[in-house]
Amino acid sequence: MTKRTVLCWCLVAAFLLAGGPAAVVRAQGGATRAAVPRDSGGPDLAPAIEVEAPAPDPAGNVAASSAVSDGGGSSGLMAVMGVTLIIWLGLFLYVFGLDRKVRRLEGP
Amino acid sequence: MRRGVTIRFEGIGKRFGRRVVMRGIAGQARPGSILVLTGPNGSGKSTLLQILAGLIRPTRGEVRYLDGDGEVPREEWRHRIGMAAPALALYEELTAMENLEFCARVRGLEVDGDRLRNGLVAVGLDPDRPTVVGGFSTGMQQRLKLAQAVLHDPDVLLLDEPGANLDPDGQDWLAEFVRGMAEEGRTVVVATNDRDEMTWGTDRVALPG
Amino acid sequence: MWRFLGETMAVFAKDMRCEFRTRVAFNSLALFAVTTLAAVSYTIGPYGIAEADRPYLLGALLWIVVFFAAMAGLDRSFVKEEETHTAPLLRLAARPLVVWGGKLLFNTVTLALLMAILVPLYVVLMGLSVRTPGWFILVLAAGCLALAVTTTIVAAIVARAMSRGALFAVLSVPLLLPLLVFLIQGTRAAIEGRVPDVLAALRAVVSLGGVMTVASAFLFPVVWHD
Amino acid sequence: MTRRDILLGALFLWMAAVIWAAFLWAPAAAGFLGQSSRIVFFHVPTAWVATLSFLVSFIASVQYLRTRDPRWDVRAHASASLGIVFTILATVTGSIFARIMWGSYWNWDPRETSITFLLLIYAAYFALRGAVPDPERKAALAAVYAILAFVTVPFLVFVVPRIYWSLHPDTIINTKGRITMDSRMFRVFMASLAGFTGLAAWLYDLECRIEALRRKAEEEIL
Repeated sequence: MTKRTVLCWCLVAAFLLAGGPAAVVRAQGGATRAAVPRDSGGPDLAPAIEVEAPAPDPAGNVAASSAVSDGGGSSGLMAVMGVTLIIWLGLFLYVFGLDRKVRRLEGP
Repeated sequence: MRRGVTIRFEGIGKRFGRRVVMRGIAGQARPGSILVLTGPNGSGKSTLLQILAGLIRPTRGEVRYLDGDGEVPREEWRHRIGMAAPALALYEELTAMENLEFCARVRGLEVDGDRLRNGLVAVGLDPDRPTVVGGFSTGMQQRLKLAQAVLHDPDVLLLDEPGANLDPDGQDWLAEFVRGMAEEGRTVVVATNDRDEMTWGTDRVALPG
Repeated sequence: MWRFLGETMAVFAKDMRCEFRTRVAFNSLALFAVTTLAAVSYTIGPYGIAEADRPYLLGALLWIVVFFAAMAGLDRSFVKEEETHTAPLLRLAARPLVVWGGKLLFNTVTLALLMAILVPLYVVLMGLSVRTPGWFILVLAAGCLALAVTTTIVAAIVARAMSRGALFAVLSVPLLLPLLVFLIQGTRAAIEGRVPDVLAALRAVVSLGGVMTVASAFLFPVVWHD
Repeated sequence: MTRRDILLGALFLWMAAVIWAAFLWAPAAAGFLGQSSRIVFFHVPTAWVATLSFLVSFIASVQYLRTRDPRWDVRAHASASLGIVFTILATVTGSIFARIMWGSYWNWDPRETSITFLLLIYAAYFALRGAVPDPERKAALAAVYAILAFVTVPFLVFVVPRIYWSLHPDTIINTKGRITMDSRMFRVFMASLAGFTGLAAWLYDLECRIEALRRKAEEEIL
């Protein structure tokens, strides 16, 4: 590492620290105020549900999920899981074959 | 007293994509002598010359510049090398004087009008000619390239086909000029296919086709 | 230091002189800018946008026009050196940082000249009224510098590759997009007269531009010599 | 049976278990339509691996410029191509989620925008590699571009999405620094993260070796 390299890294870090996070915080405050009344067409496309972070209460969580899976049916979930598992198996076998081939080509 | 530079190169190989231009080329150029690079078209003479100048990085091998104190660091090569080659064009929008002036300024030399004019006169060009280089004949451009190459009094002179496009008188003048450069203790490398120019040098590297 | 500046100015002066004798870069930049401006002004005009959307959309459109013009001409400085085979000469004669400095200066001045013509035209044609003109100009100036820094290093990379014209846009767009987002935010805030938001955007631009400057000054010798 | 084979077998079983748990063991989160929240076990790890490969590619590029060892170029290349694959996977999974939750596959949500930029950067990286025939120059220019692109990534990933109002659910490391996830979900999520990282490491190793073999075959011409 030369002196010049160190200087460059320090300058990059300084610029990142000087502008980056500070701008984030400011812009966040400013933007929610300015952009919500007219954002890029989000709410028009979004369905009626409110988007929010998953509920913090785990009990409520489980309750809600069981309610949902009653409606959706767990056989559907099984099918999706089966497909995913088959894809994973195929992928694994393919890459494993590749792995073997590479090892053979590399020789001892 | 001039400190001569010895150029040593070993195992030079160059590949562009999948095309192999040369492999395993070695040789040495000594101060006060002329090294001639020969070989058929497409054997990589020009490429080798550019590798020696540090303009192209070789795929294999190494070029080293040695003077009295040992190895010359790469950043200083530019002060030591003067080069004239078809691959090194001049600015067509500028006149001969403006071209030389730019080269002098960018090298951080003191810009001295008389010195630049003398440089042009020495290669047989008229310093007051207002034409831009784009309007020059190829022979005149060749002369200007030589003037540019020796502008900063380099220790190493690298020439690619220096006599091409020169008239017979010009070629005689060139032979004299290059020999003079070598006698003053410079290291001269010439890449050529011209029979006369091949006789200039005592050292020779022949590139296989 | 003074020698460095002198040599940089030599490269810059040479570029300017060559450019004034052929005007390839200037003309293509100006034509592109004027054509897009004419298209925008013809299709949208001063009253084509609802009052509430004006600051945002007009700011975005302005930067899009500038961006397209920059894509059309700012790669010339390096590409021309390679195309006319003068680059090896420069490589032998000059220090890499001097070349970078000279070209950066040239690109900055070209872009500044372009914006000096384009922005007043845009303001008049689109009927744009700016609440805080001082901040507006400051955002434009910062944007000009940051755009020039980014395009200079990308032009240097592109000049060393094949199919340069297309590659220049392909390589520039991902590097320039975050910058453009901040610039559009800043311009909008300046038009609406919200100074704290202008400051926030300016900080982001300066930060990104500064990182780019340091990185490209550091990396340029690699690009130039390989 | 080498040690490598055993490790790979473990990876296979681990991921199979993760898939089972993701669909049947972990509960679906509230506030999401139907079972759509389960995509988090696949979407976020792919995005994480894409970011990780970007980081690896950056480090390898810096190392290449420092040492000029072609092996570092191979690593930069391998991790970038891995990155593009996982970025595409993250985009696809995210897009499916967007269709279910927000009614359209694509609506230029800030997150979608920033991942598009990420894709553009990778695409540009490979376009550049394709446009330079000389191998040394290719390696050096690509390394420079990877570094330049990387310095803009913090702005892309952290600043741009936060300037706009977003539909995207809170990211895992959100601004409040709190993890809002059910504990079972969280366990499956972390296991999936580990599994994907292992898978990526395997693919990365393989890609490096394939690339090295390819170059060795080319070298033999010289």
